[in-house]
Amino acid sequence: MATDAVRGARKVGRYSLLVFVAVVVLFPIYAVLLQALKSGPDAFDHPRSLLPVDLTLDTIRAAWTEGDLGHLLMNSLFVSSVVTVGVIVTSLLAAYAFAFLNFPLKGATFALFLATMLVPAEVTVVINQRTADSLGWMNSYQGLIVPSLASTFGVFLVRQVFLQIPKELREAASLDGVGHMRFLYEVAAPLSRPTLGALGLFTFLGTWNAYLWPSQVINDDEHRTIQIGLNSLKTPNDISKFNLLTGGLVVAALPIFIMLVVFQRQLVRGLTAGAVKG
Amino acid sequence: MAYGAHVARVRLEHVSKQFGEGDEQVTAVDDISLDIEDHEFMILLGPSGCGKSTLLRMVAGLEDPTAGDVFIGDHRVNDQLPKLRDIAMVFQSYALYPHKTVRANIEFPLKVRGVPKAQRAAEALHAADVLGLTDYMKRKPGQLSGGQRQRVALARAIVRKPAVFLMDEPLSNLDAKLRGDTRTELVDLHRRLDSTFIYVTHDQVEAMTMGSRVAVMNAGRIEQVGTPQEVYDRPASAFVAQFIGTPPMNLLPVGVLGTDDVQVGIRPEHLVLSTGGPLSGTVSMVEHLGHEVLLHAESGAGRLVARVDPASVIPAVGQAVQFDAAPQHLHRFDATSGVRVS
Amino acid sequence: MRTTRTHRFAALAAVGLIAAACSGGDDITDSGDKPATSSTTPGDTLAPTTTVALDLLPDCPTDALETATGTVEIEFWHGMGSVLADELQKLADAYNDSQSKVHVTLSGESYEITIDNYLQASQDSRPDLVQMPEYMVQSMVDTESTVPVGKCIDSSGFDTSEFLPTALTAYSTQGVQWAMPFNVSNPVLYYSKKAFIAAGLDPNDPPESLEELRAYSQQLVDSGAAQYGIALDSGFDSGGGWYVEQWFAQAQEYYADGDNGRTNRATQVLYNNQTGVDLLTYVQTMINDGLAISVGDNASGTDDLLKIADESAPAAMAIHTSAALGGALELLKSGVFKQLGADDLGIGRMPGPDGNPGALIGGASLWPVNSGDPVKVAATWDFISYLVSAENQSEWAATTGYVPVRTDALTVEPYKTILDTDSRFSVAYDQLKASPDALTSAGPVVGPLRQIRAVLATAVAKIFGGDDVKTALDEAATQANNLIADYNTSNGG
Amino acid sequence: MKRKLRDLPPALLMLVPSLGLLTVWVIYPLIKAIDYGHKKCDISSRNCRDVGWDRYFSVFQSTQFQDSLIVSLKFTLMTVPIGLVLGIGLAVLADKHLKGIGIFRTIFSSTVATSVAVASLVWFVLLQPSRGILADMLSDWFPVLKNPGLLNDSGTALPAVALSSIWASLGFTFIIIMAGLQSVPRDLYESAFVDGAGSFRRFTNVTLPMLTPSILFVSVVLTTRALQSYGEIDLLTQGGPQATKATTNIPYLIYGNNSVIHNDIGTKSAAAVLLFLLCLAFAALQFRGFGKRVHYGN
Repeated sequence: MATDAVRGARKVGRYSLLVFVAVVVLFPIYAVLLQALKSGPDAFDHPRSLLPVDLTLDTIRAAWTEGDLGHLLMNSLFVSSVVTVGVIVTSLLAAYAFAFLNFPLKGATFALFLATMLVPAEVTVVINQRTADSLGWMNSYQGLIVPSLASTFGVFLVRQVFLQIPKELREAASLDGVGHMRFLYEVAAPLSRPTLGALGLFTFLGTWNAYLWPSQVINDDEHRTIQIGLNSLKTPNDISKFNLLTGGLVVAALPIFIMLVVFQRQLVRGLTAGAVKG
Repeated sequence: MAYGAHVARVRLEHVSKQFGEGDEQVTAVDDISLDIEDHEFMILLGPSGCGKSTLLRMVAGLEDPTAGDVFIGDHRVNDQLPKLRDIAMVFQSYALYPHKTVRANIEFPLKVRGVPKAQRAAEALHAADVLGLTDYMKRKPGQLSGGQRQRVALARAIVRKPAVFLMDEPLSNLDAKLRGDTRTELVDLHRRLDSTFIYVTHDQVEAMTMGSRVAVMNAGRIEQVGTPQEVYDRPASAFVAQFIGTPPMNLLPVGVLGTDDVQVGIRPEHLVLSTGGPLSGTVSMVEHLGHEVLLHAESGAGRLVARVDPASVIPAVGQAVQFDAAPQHLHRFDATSGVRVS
Repeated sequence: MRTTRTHRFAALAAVGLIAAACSGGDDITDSGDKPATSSTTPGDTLAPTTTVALDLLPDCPTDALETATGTVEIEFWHGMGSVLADELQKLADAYNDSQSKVHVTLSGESYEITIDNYLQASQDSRPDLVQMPEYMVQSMVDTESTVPVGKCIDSSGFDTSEFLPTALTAYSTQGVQWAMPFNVSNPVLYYSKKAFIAAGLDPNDPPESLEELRAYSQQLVDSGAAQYGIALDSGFDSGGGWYVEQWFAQAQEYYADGDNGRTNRATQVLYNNQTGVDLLTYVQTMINDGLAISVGDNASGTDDLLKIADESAPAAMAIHTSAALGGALELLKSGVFKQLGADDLGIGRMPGPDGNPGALIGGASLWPVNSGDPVKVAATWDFISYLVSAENQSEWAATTGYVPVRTDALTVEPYKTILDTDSRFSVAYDQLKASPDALTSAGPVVGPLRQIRAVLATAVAKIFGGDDVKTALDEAATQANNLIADYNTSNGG
Repeated sequence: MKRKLRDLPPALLMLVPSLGLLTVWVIYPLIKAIDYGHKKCDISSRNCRDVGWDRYFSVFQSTQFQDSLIVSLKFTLMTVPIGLVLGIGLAVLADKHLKGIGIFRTIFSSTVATSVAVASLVWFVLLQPSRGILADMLSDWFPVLKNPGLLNDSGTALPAVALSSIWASLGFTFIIIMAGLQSVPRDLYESAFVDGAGSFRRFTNVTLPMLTPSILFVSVVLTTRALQSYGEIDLLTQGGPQATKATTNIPYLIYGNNSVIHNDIGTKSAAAVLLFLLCLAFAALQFRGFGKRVHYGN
């Protein structure tokens, strides 16, 4: 066994390594945050100072008004929330059918579901834009929301949890005359609450971060989401706004960072749910 | 069928159940006919995989018979949904809703049926009272012991006052002591309730102590139906003879003590030490059980087990012994079919 | 079962990858059928001059607005971002407030997304008015989805006499005025007066010819006033594509056949001729001699300008669109760059072959969409004519750095004052005004011009990197001609 | 049989929302894209003519597709293994009972909160050659940061995008591997320790095998992301530097603003379908390669 001195040295070594790695990982975020908290001549000192002095909210404030970030955030919040609720509902329903019901071609249908997970958005976006167009959904919340309401991943995840609910529970309920919908909302859904929370968070993040589809279906200021709106702060024709981008980045990332800290456990569960049960 | 209308006779007519298709088809229940009288405590007894649970589940409506008819009362219920069959079922795993309290679990069947809140609370309380659960109403199943959970499952079943109780090995998850106590409670419960019980088990002690009748099943068929005493005294087949009784009946090879087409069986308590008896062997093991002694002997007719009085002279291991049995205690079975011949 | 299938997939994929590695590389645009015209040599296939039958094009009933009851709602998709979008919105708001017959709603995205959305949309869901950059002329014509502005001009008797001829010509082909120029820009020379002074050059006399540009650069570098003379980029919307078109215009040469596609549909690009080779050889030499620095594709759009303000390795000059002038001055005024103030920025005309003046217009134009509703078309025209009024062009040019499309805008406030106080704003206008009224100065009209620029940008980037000029240009030309042939086969050419 | 049919109506009702949405927004467009793959259309993608199914082969064999395929493969090879190794390294580093380890875990997982857009623009702000923070700080040691800039140099552009991508995925990888580590039963380590295995042997003989489900999952997700990456390319390099098209991967060949097939829905669709097949093949290879070695906890 190691002596105390050796163990102490090891501990110091490990902490230094941890701190070093943490600094490296955090550096981009720190640097951008610092940049966003400076304005005017201070922002582009040469050589660039990494000390947090002369901080001001001017840049963030300017980005907020210039980029209409409040509006963009509300759009993202609204769309992500609706999609999250929708995905939970559709996933619950489909997962129930796959886990508790028997019907012809069940295996094939499930395989079809899984196969859609592999179709890259690159294949579907052009045609989907057409579909949205013919439905009159360009520049609308429907266009942003509806195509995302079904999640194969969600169906898969919830089904996994449902499969772990003892069959006897469903049988006992059916002897009592509990219908499928009632069993779903009174027994199956409450029993899968941790997974549903995780799925919700996962979906929320995914929708919040979506880039390709929103950029294709939205063409107006009214419905634009924050991810797409950020790009307008990096517009090539307007050199004067270089630093606004950093302010926009901070505003766009902040809500998610807060969510990460608050819901860390659910997030971890959501992300790992797919891994552990493969 | 209306709630609480008790016409509790259960009749199975030529019921069969096959699982799977083609080459993988397995017959779980093979052409079974059985009459269960009103307020009877019928035990379906058999080794695991004999089809007894499948049979029970067909009565419940959880499985559809491949052939044959199931009657509850005077109604053919083959196409009736479980909830309309006026039955309640207790599962081996209890199937309690883990996220609901004991009270909510017990009330749930009534809630589903739209029983008014006050009435439902009163009846749940009554059922809980019957099973001694009143102190645990606010707990969730996870906070209860196995025995308590089992009683919650029972309470949830009786609260509905069903015509027929179906129980699928409800005691198998309990320890030995608790199992004994609960057996008595169940018999008591059966006496108090105006319901028919159908009880599936592989434990012959449960069958012998609780059932008004026992149906012994083997490989999808019923070998014998009768009172526990009948089944023990006059087993209808070599299988029943060996399945019931501990230690099991000695089955002598064909020809020994009988003719070429008959196999003879003797229960250990009927095998008596008798110098010059027709069955001779060497003592291989002596089990002292307190109130009795089991004597194992290797003989030309295979291993024999005899139950002897501890007060008598016990032969030592290695000693040569002879056994005999009274003619009225010999059970004869057809050598090929195993069916009782006398 | 599943594993077997998996195996088969994997095997298939492996075969595919091996096949890929072995196969020869054709051009992806050849992947359909081989166009019949791809083998002809450039310049040989000039078809006789054609004009489009105006009668067959949609009409522009500008008086229909009189019959409208209530407010006519029209939708305008534009490609302006940030401050430009704000300014456009201001103009639209003023329009909406000024009258009650028409109400216009704006939707803005980048040009690229606006184009994609417009092309993909069905005619019903297209807006009533769309703003399209100059490289989209032929494509827009081929969508057959718009009302030619020329018809509106005729029908309403709109006076275009004050308009810059080059601005109008840029958006007309085969005798049809398709669109109304709105935001006109062209490339100008941005330079650091400080560096010029430090190098002993006259800060008010920027280079005008390519020879001068080289000489100035030499002096800037030699004197140590700047690390490089000029920052060049190979972006497809700038140094890699658009500027080459500019240089061809300055050299008074056609960039594509069919008189730059304006008399006839273009079938070939001509930029791999001697003029092209000479131009790009010049550029390559500048880079090789350390007089110019390539900032690459300029993906951020401002890399070249930022190079002027760079502390450690600055370039003294850059060629950039005049549209960025307003923003650049604003940035410098904010004091972000301690070593370069707003007054230190000089603007000169784009240096070109022989110092010829003249420039192609860039920016974008307004296309009224044929919605089938005369009232909407008339309302759209009303809004267009508002946007190109002298007052509004003056306002627009003053805040953005774009060039007014009409001469009388110069005499109207606020642009008038700006010109009086800051001559830098007039450079782009002056060089446009000085352009000869010839089809060479109108720029190429080719269906896939956007892709052709991208192809050329690749070649220019290779040339910047030291590749053989002629080979690179020939390769690009072949690919561009493929694109044109392919496009023409699919689009009624 | 009867029971199967009895469940059919409720099953249909419950599947209709998901199945309907997937049909309209995934399956239909997939079929439509496959169909477009053998067509040539006008500028509005409306009037099309058939050019034959061998278009798929000619697209696959074209220089541009091959080049972008190589970029995609390179990008995958850069991001996936490095991302995995870093993720495992961070997880092992943080899987110790030390005071304050929670803070480090939060830091290591923090990049999961960044979207593709945010992460890419963060790196844009860092790497812009004239004004970028990193470019400003480190150009004395790495001149390429300034001239022509990490994102503008043919040699470094793809690695630079990969760097941004690896950084953005690090939080995700860390979380999954960390969770995998924590689900390894402690008695396995103890028995290995008792058996005299040193820390390296414990890592290779206990940790890694028990991590295989997590590693498989992460590698599938990272590979899919790498093969389908579009946003980071669009925001950082737009497929450039143009001279070599060093970052024009397949998605960018299809969707990039200055792609030669930008307005050609037929060729685009053909390329997109080929990308789909590539993703399928990769997923199959990964499941095959890993499949037998994966230890599932249950």
